[in-house]
Amino acid sequence: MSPDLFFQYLFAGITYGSIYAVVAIGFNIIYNATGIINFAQGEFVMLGGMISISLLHFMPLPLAIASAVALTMLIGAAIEILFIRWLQSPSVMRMIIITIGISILLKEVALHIWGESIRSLPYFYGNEITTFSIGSVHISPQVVWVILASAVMVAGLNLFFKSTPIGREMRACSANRTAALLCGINARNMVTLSFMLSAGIGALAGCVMSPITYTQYDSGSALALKGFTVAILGGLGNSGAAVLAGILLGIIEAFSVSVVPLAFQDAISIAILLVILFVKPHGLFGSGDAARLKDF
Amino acid sequence: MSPKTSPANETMLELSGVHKRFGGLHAVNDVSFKVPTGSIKALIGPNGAGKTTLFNLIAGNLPVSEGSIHFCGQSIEGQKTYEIARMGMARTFQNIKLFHGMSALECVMVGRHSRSRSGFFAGMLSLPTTWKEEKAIRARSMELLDLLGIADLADTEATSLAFGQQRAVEMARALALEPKLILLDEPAAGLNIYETAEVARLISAIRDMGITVLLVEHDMSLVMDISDEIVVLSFGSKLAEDTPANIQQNEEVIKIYLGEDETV
Amino acid sequence: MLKIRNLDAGYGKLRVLKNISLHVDPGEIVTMIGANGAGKTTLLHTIIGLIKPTKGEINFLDTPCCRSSVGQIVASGCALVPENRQVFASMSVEENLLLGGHVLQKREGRAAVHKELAHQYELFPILRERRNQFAGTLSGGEQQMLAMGRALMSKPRLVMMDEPSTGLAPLIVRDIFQIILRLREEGNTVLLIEQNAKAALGIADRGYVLEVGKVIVQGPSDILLANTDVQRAYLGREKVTE
Amino acid sequence: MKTRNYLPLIGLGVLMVALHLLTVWTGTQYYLTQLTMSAYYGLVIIGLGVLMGYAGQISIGHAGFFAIGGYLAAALTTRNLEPFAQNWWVQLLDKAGVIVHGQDIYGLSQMTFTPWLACIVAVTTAGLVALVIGIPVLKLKGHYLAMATLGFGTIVYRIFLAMPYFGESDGITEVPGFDMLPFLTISGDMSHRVLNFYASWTLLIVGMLFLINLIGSRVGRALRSLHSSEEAAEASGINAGRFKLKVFVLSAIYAAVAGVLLTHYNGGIGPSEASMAKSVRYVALVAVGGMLNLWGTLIMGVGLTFLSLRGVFGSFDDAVFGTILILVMLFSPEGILGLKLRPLLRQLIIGGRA
Amino acid sequence: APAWAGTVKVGAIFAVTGPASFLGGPEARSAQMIVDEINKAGGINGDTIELIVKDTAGHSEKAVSFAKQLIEEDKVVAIIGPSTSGESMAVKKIAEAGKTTLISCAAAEVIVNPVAKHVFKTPQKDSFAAQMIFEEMQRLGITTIAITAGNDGFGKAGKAQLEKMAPTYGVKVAISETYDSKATDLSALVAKLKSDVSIQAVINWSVVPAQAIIAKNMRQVGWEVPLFQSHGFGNIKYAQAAGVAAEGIIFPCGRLLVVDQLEESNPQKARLVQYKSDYETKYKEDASAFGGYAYDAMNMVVEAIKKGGNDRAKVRDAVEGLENFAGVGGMFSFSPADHNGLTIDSFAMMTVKDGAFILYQGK
Ligand SMILES: Nc1ncnc2c1ncn2[C@@H]1O[C@H](COP(=O)(O)OP(=O)(O)OP(=O)(O)O)[C@@H](O)[C@H]1O
Ligand SMILES: Nc1ncnc2c1ncn2[C@@H]1O[C@H](COP(=O)(O)OP(=O)(O)OP(=O)(O)O)[C@@H](O)[C@H]1O
Ligand SMILES: [Mg+2]
Ligand SMILES: [Mg+2]
Repeated sequence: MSPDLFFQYLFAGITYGSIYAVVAIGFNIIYNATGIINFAQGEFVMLGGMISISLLHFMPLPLAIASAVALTMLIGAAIEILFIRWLQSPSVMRMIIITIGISILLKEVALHIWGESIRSLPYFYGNEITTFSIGSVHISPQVVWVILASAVMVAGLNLFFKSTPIGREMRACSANRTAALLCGINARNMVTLSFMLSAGIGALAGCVMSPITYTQYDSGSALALKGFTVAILGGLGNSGAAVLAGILLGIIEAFSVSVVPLAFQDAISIAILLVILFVKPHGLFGSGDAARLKDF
Repeated sequence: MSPKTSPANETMLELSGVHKRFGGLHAVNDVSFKVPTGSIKALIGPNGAGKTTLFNLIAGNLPVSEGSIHFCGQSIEGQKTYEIARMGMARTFQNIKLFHGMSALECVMVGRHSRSRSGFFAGMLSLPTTWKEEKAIRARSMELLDLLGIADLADTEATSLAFGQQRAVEMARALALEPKLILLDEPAAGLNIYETAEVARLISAIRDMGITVLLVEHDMSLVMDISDEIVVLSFGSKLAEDTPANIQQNEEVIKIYLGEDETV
Repeated sequence: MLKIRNLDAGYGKLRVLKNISLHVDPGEIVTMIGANGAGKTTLLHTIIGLIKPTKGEINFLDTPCCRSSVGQIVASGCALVPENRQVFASMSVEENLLLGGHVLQKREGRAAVHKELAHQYELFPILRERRNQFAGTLSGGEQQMLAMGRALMSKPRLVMMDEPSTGLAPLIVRDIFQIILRLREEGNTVLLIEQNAKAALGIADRGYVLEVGKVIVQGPSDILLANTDVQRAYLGREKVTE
Repeated sequence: MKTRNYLPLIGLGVLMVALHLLTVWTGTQYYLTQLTMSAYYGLVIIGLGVLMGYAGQISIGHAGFFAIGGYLAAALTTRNLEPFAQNWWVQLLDKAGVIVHGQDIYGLSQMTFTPWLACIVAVTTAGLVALVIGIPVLKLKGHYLAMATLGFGTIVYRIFLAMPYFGESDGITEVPGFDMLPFLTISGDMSHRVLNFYASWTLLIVGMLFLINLIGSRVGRALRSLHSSEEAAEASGINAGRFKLKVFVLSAIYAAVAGVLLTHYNGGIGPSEASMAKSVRYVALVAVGGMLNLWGTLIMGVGLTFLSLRGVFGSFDDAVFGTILILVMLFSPEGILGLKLRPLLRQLIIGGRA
Repeated sequence: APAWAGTVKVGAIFAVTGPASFLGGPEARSAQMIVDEINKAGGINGDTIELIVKDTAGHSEKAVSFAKQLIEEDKVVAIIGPSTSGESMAVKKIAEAGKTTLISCAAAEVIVNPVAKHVFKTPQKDSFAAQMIFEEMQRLGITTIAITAGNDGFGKAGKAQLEKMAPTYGVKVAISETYDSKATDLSALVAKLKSDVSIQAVINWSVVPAQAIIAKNMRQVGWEVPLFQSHGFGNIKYAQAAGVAAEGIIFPCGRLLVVDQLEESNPQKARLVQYKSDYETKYKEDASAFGGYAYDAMNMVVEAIKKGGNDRAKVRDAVEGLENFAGVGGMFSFSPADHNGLTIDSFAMMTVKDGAFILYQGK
């Protein structure tokens, strides 16, 4: 393999990976606050893209993105308040299934609002074919935006969960809800907040990747599957690990193109995930100890 | 009932040079002792001394870092928890572990698992043998609940029982296994003085049924009254092994565990 | 400080507490004893707001709190050391304590929390040693101490303890009772549930005896200690085996 | 006690006959087609129901097993062996009588395996795959298990979608009928409709009988116990891993059998049968029916599938389904049969405030 | 009035939702539009038409179920759809057994080859599209190519056709790859193709956003070989989505896209103009070739009902007898041996210039 090709694969992998990672981060937030995986996370990504595209008719790009993020956060909060807040001690399985239901519903609503056509935001910088080159390798500036966004998110979230009281409180709610209540923490508000946060992050992800991947009413599920894969691969709850895992998976996928037919690409990457899970049942960077101590 | 056990020199359980490390923490440090068949042996020591860890090692829930454990003369190394259980070792848990959504009776019936045989296909086809067996399991489990004085709660959901009642169900489940050795982790925790006395009576009765008992407990009145021998652990190491009377006099044990005036 | 009148509570159809009335005055240690399943835990859960009463009223610091959320009740200065410890298993010991300081931080700010943290480490030195370990891997006794420390982190006016000596070594049990006494000296009020009735009554000012959801006897500790019924039911000090 | 246990099963049998008579009486026999299809899906769903509800193992990849059954049956009974006709193994199989000679759609002669052989191979393969994949997968817990099964399902889907042998995105059509018994051919042909209806429902009833027996037995109790606390179950001598694996394989076989038969009935199979959406739907149907309520699972599984196959919800099929799912989970997490109106109202009134 | 006066039922099986909704959605709308207009105008010979649309979401087992239901229960006179090849193949036999006309809107040629008595299809043959592309390649002197295709029915059929026909035109297929139709980025694939310096052109066959993505990815790495697309590119949305990267893409397509550039004498012109303006006024979105497939199918059924009334056999014969029928996809002339009825003329070569489709005039 020529060095040129090698680097081109590498950067293709980084592109994929950063897209996966930016979705995966959203999963981790709700997981950290409630211990559940929100299967509707992909739909937040889709909503972010769709809303910002619609808003772009009325306002400049940065404002459209900001409003889309804010709106999606409201939707996230509304979903939590409508469907989850008033449940009495719901089991993990029940929550998973409710979020599956929400995912189906959001998709259907989007279909009936926006139809089945594909849309996208314009490139933030330049246009579809603008690239800058490192040596002979070409990279679209939008990829840099995606990477930048995930880096900022990871750093921000790490700081948030590890070092701020409110982040700690969120984790407490997932670790033991009763105990969190006894500490005077308003567990319900924490969950609402986590939904808002992950909806916002999902929406932002949806905006930055929309120029690359396009947005369609059902683009959420495919992204969610990849995001979920990556979140698990890294070890649930750890956003930094998710980014590493995402980029790793992206690179594996990119290089796999050179050896196996592209049609098997997904099968390959998921098979790799399974093998890793069998060897490290809590993901690459997950701690078995911590996972064992959770209730499920 | 007189103990129908074999001579005391026979060993039910033997630990030799057992170590357990968690990362940097040496939770169990070179512990050796024997539990003679038909005896009640107590394991005491300050909090965090490694008692529960030791139980987990014996029952196969954790792998030993170093050393060996023999049960009925057989090494348990590499044996799975359920295999050890089938060899005849039952246990209760310090943090009660009952089955959600099951009645107290059903929880105990689960305990009969390894003493019954009907398998997957027999169950699917519901062969007559399975009915008979099922009936026997039910009857035996009821007896055990009765023995523990909670027969009236048989149909109550186990996890909604009060703390003390849950302990009783756990004990019944362990007994249902018809064990040779039973490991009890703080059976009297959360019980008042009368209930504790009841437990003491029960443990003696268990021994009289021919079951060897290894016990962790902080209630000294219970431990001193019923155990034949006591092992004291401290910071993972064995500090002393002796009869109750001698342990109560042991300076060091008093200093780190019993406290000055706790001699009954 | 705490006044309860004609309280009824339970789980679904099951009525566990029947017409309970009691009060706790500032600076007191009040103990509650009763057999397994009498409803002691249920009572504490009702006070702290985890269970909503079906009848009756609860006043804490002269404000009714039947309708308040757990968060509000805790913020107003009531803390519970729960029965089965309920530590945040997948978080470190120190994080557990800091979380206990949640309402304190809101009330008095960060500095107060750190001061209180140091105070708890002083009360329970073992916790300082284990500060970075996952709470779930602590031994049973260590977890009990952590639960107490966490509850105390909020500098509560009233501490309710549900069988704090359960599973603790005799030496530590004594320490715990010392700590409870010390809490009173520091001006705290304590509502204590204990199986070890004798010890509990020994340090308490007053006591209540609960039986199948009803208060059957109450009064100053020394009187309860002398009460023959109580003696027979809870204090029997004779040999535990025949 | 025994008879009471089986009463609903007898009821199901009576329902089967009643449904048939009703369609005859009202002249609406065409309903039998979709009732037959629903029964096969019902079989998948009750198998999954035992795995999820009783053994507590979620599987978001069950469509994969259905598809392994269906696709193998389809491929083996349609793919031409003529190019290999000279190979010793083909000749051997031909002598053994497991190869049929026929014509393809262009009228050329072709050789294929008999449906019986295909069926056995397909179901065995699904069982073996479940066994091999189950050993590592079932060691995982919670979301990791969900991911692993989801991943398994995705791999199966991808493979069927990528391999020309399995028809890629078009799937396999022109699958012949399956002469299962001298009087019974599994096929969508109108002339076989009534018998096929009875065959599918009988299979469903027998499948249900087995599962009810199983969960009422010692094994069923063991399953429920390890669902709740594996540690305590193992301490009682229960080999948790082995039981989980057995149930996993059993439910895979249920799915594969349904896949084989439905494929013959429909005359083909497409990749949508292996898709993640399908797996998710199976899981959701189990949940809607009630995790620990096999009868609820059966009723919801067959009922909702029937409605969906009739297209009564139009392009809102998914939306309606999502709504039902959310409503059931909100108001009756025990499944639709656990729905009691009074507590529901109370929860609505108090729950909203609390 | 004849015995069948009243309503005539027509069935429609489309993937209105699900992964193939970009086909099924416009198809269902186009067919419904015709029915609404006819009914508003008083129906056919006084009969109203009832269109029963069934949404399969792309699941072939549902298509099977619906086909049986429509034929037996609803007693429709004909069925239009399904949208995808897999579904169409799955219901082909059912239509035959039920002796009901089925006009498929899916691409694959096997649907009408071998010819089944009752099964027709409206989309142009892949082989014509491939033929046009290869002829253009011959003109450009291209001898080595790469083929990429989506993993849906459209991509599968097209890829098979291309691989089969390439040798006839002296073209060597260096690399042939199938990608996931939900792919979000194809730069790794492009890198692989580009590394093979012998490749002189790329043919991409898909109907999904991926065809815009591949165009973008090729231009981003500065790879300037000609990119040919299939008639699936016939939707201005994709050209817009690819933005400047779409410039210069060459593809064969029906004339709907360039209706403004057609001469008045073109026999299709009236039909195309009508479809485009009706659809765009009614649904406020761009008309596409996909909707055109169903539009043609529905119009054929209408035409046949005019002749055959509510009689399945007569309707079938009437469809087979259609000749020089001006459709969106081309001029249809069915015969017992040809149930697609189109010639290569149905296609025109087009390209993208300044974000719009124009007729391709060669280099
Ligand atoms: N998985 C683990 N990882 C790290 N440390 C552990 C783990 N399990 C136990 N420990 C530590 O090992 C020591 C012994 O714990 P163990 O539970 O055996 O104590 P114990 O003697 O049962 O105490 P108690 O009487 O309080 O229950 C404790 O300090 C505990 O923190
Ligand atoms: N979650 C629950 N659901 C239903 N019933 C419950 C629940 N929790 C407790 N109970 C029942 O309420 C009664 C009182 O229980 P509670 O836990 O208050 O007793 P307690 O006095 O604390 O006992 P212990 O000393 O054993 O802790 C018991 O009979 C118990 O079975
Ligand atoms: Mg312990
Ligand atoms: Mg209690």
